[in-house]
Amino acid sequence: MTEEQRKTEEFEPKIIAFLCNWCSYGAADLAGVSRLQYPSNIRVIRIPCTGRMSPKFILEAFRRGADGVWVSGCHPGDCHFIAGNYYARRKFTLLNNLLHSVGLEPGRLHFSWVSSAEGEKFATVAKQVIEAVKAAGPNSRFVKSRVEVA
Amino acid sequence: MQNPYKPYPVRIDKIIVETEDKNLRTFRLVFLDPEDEKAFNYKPGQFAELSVAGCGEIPIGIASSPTEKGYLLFTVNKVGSVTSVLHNMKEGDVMGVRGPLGNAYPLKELEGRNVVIIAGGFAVTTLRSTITWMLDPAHRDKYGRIIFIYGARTPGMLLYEAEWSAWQKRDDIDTYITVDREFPGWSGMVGFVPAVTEQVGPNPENSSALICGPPVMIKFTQPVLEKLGFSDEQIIMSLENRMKCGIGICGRCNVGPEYVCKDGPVFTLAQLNQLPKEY
Amino acid sequence: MAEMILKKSDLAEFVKSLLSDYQVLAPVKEDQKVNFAPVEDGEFLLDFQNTFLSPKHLFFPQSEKMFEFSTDKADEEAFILKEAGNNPQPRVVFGIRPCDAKAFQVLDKIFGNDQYADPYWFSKREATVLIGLGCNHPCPTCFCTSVNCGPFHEEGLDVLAVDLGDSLLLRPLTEKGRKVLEQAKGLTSADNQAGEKAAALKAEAEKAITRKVFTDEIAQRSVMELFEAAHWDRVHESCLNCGTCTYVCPTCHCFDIQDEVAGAVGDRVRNWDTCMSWLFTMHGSGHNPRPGKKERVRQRFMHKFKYIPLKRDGEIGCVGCGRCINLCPVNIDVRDVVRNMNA
Amino acid sequence: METRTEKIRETAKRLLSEGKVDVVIGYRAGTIPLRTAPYFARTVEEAENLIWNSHCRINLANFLPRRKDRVAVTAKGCDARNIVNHIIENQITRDQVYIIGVPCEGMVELDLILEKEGRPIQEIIESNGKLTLKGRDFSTSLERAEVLRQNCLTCAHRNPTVYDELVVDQVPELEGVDRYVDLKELLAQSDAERYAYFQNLVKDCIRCYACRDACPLCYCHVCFVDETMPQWLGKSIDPADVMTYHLLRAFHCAGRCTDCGACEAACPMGIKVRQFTRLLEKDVKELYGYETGLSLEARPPLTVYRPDDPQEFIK
Repeated sequence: MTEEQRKTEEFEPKIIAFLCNWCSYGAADLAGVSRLQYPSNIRVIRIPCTGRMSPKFILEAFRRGADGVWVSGCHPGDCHFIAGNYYARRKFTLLNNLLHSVGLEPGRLHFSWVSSAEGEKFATVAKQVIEAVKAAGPNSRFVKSRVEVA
Repeated sequence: MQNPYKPYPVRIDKIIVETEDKNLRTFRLVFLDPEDEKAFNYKPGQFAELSVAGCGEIPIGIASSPTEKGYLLFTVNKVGSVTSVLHNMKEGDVMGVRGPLGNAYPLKELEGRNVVIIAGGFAVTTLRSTITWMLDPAHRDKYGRIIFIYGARTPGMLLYEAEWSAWQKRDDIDTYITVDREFPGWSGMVGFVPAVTEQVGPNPENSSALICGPPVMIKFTQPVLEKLGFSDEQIIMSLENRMKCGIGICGRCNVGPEYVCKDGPVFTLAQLNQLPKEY
Repeated sequence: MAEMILKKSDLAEFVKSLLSDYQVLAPVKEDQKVNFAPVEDGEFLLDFQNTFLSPKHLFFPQSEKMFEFSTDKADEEAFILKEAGNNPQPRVVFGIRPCDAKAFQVLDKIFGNDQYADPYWFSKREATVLIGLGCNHPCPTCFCTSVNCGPFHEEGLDVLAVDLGDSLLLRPLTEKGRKVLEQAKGLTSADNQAGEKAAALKAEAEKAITRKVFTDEIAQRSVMELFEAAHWDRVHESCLNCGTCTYVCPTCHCFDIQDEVAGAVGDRVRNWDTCMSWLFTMHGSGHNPRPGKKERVRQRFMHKFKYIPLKRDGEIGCVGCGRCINLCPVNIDVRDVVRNMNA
Repeated sequence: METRTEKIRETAKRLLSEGKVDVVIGYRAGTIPLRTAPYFARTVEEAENLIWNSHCRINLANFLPRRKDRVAVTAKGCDARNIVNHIIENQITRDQVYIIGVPCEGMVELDLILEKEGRPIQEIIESNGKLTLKGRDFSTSLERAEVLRQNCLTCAHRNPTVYDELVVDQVPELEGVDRYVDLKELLAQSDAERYAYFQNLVKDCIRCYACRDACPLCYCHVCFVDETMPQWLGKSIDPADVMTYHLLRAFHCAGRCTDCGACEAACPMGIKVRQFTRLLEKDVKELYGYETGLSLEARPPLTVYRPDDPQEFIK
């Protein structure tokens, strides 16, 4: 499919969600059990803590063709490992700024705090993320297409 | 122009789990095009690049003998990215084989001589090929006495049990199989390869020794052979180094001026003494 | 065919007359760097030191597709490698320096050995005609005269051009070169005077290269004697183990082969690699035969000045272009290293 | 410069002859003009080869990690800050390293000089803030101040922050310099313009990794570019892979970079790779008030947190 065709048809983005095992992953579960509706563009990868997130994971997701990336963990103060999300927050801040500074489109990279009790918030944020990524369109800037060489 | 980088397409005909840790598997590969099999004209001691599209290539010694027709055997240890993918492949999957590459054991020069074959762990692969070739009725009478010493850590880590148990029953090869220590149910020899070699005490006269094994085994076996009277010209080894092209160009496997892939992998100890120990 | 004269005012006509059969590349300055680029008239440089990067990429691109394949299981031919198409178009490269052409000649002996020939290298080599440009004013870092080469060296070239001021003297050296000159327009026969002037320029240029290095002792000594020499303990100290010297070198040719997959299609690509990299020799087992900077730095110089001469009829794996001297971030000067090896 | 050279040699000889250190790491003269080379002086005689001039661009802190011996290092302001960072990151101990502080008035930009003077330079003479360049049949001169490196022009710490001795008196620090004026202009542009700017910036990258290898912060035993399972980026000169490399390299320097410019000095292709690290350096300073290597006590910003750290972007 060419880029043009992709744009003209209804664009269904691929979004990779890195969810903390102790909160947002549970929230996704709760949203499902509660039959809250949100579109199916999200592929979940469970992580042990947002403190485990490496910028490599995010860049790798984009490089392999994800149209959006969403990282979600526990509210500040609620980390299962006491402070993992506090450390992660500084890393996310710097990475978020860096990627946007070098030209990542707004609406492609998302972060959130969603506790395991917030099934509703999970569904709401999921919808927001999907909408934003749809608005940003297909990822073309940090994706590796077929190797461009001699 | 013939493209030496192009692999022959093959199908995985059979996968045999060789060892108890399941990290060693033998892949029996069959050429998709029978013409390719004719072109793939190899000798014991040579290797090939196994090619997994989307993942890459790895150089692996050919474990089958040219006397075994219809397939190739490769025994692969699971260590890196390509071997891990290979271990997840199924019978019937398609992959590639590029080769044969490298020199071979000097079987022509060994004619009329006694041959001592010493192997450790999974380095036995190309020696399996060599023994199978020498024991073939068409070749056996060209060689004198054949002694085969093979050791592994545990009985479960010994490769090719069917083959060596058959050789143990033959009287035209002396087979000594050993494991590092006593194990329940193991009635064979116990002890490290160097010690067993000393115990067997092969006569150096008109003999050559082929050794392949982990560096630590080679380090301790070499002095034993020297003590027995083997000269550096009589000791023949096979090296391995990281490789890519396999045809003596890409520069990765150099040991001094020699390319392990093209000028090797088989060298005599006398040759190795003139080279840096960069392997 | 005898030597010809090309007036600089006729350069555009000369280039245009070749375009029907060849792509013409010549030195062009872009972003402060001189490199080869396609030209369609006489708008290119004749007065330059040398191209910033070695022109080896003309025959050996930094990344080059070798094969392509499908990874779609529904495809009958999935996972079978297909040739990616290796049909280079005919090219004339104008203004290549004699050292770089000599490097191609050295690499011919490496990409083609006693058993194998690299089809990617040779198909491009065969499709390309090299018109060299003698160096009237060698750079301070040039030492070509020390390594079987020189500012007007002819090996590896199809035609040698000498800048006589208002005109160029063109000396055909091979059949390929003669064919191009026969087709080209704007040429007149050269007289004796032009030849004499070229000879004088050559002598002057050779004289201008004052820093000599010697390799006679290296040729005499054994591999192990050179390998175990004490000076290696100091050379590597400042080395960063970056790959700059190897990537800018006209004779460095080590490469890596990688598979790259995008969706259901993949390519087998070869990329320049460098012996300065820790990963270069790393075994899957974790064992590394060249574990430290010392081993890696030593490999590069030993390869160029001992291993290649030993195995390729005395050819030295260095042509004295001086790029590594100019670009090494920590000023490891190959001339000093060779002096130590030869001492 | 002559005074600095003399004093460095003097100090090095004293330290070596008294047996206080095993090696003095400094610079020796380059074999060609406009270059210097890191030099490891182990004897009093070798100390005579040490020099100081306007071309000491490579950061000597790069040679410290994993050392077992006692070393003295000649250190500019930035080098000293990187040594402090190494001490904080346990790459070397304070007792092991003797810092010969060299107050610095900036180093000159090689590419800029070569650009200004296109002809091959055979000799360079430096005196009174002037560089005299001589070639085959010419001689010209340049003001040192005109060809300083960009990071030196905006340097906030020209004097070593931590040292055992100084070879000359402290130099005045620059005042009223906005270190990030160009970045602010860049960040005011649209995302498409910024994307184009950074893509264009690295289009010549040949993946030699000199920027990584010249960087004192890059001492990982296995760099992410060499990891194979998983392989984070392809090895070809594909634009996506090149950009991924530069982004991750810069991110790994977040909160650790001193803007010493060794990466740019090492780049053979003249790529302004500092543009990536400066983005992070700016954020770290503005958001967390941290500048690398000012004291041995401060904790690096990514190893600490405040409950009220900014988080507007998090839903």
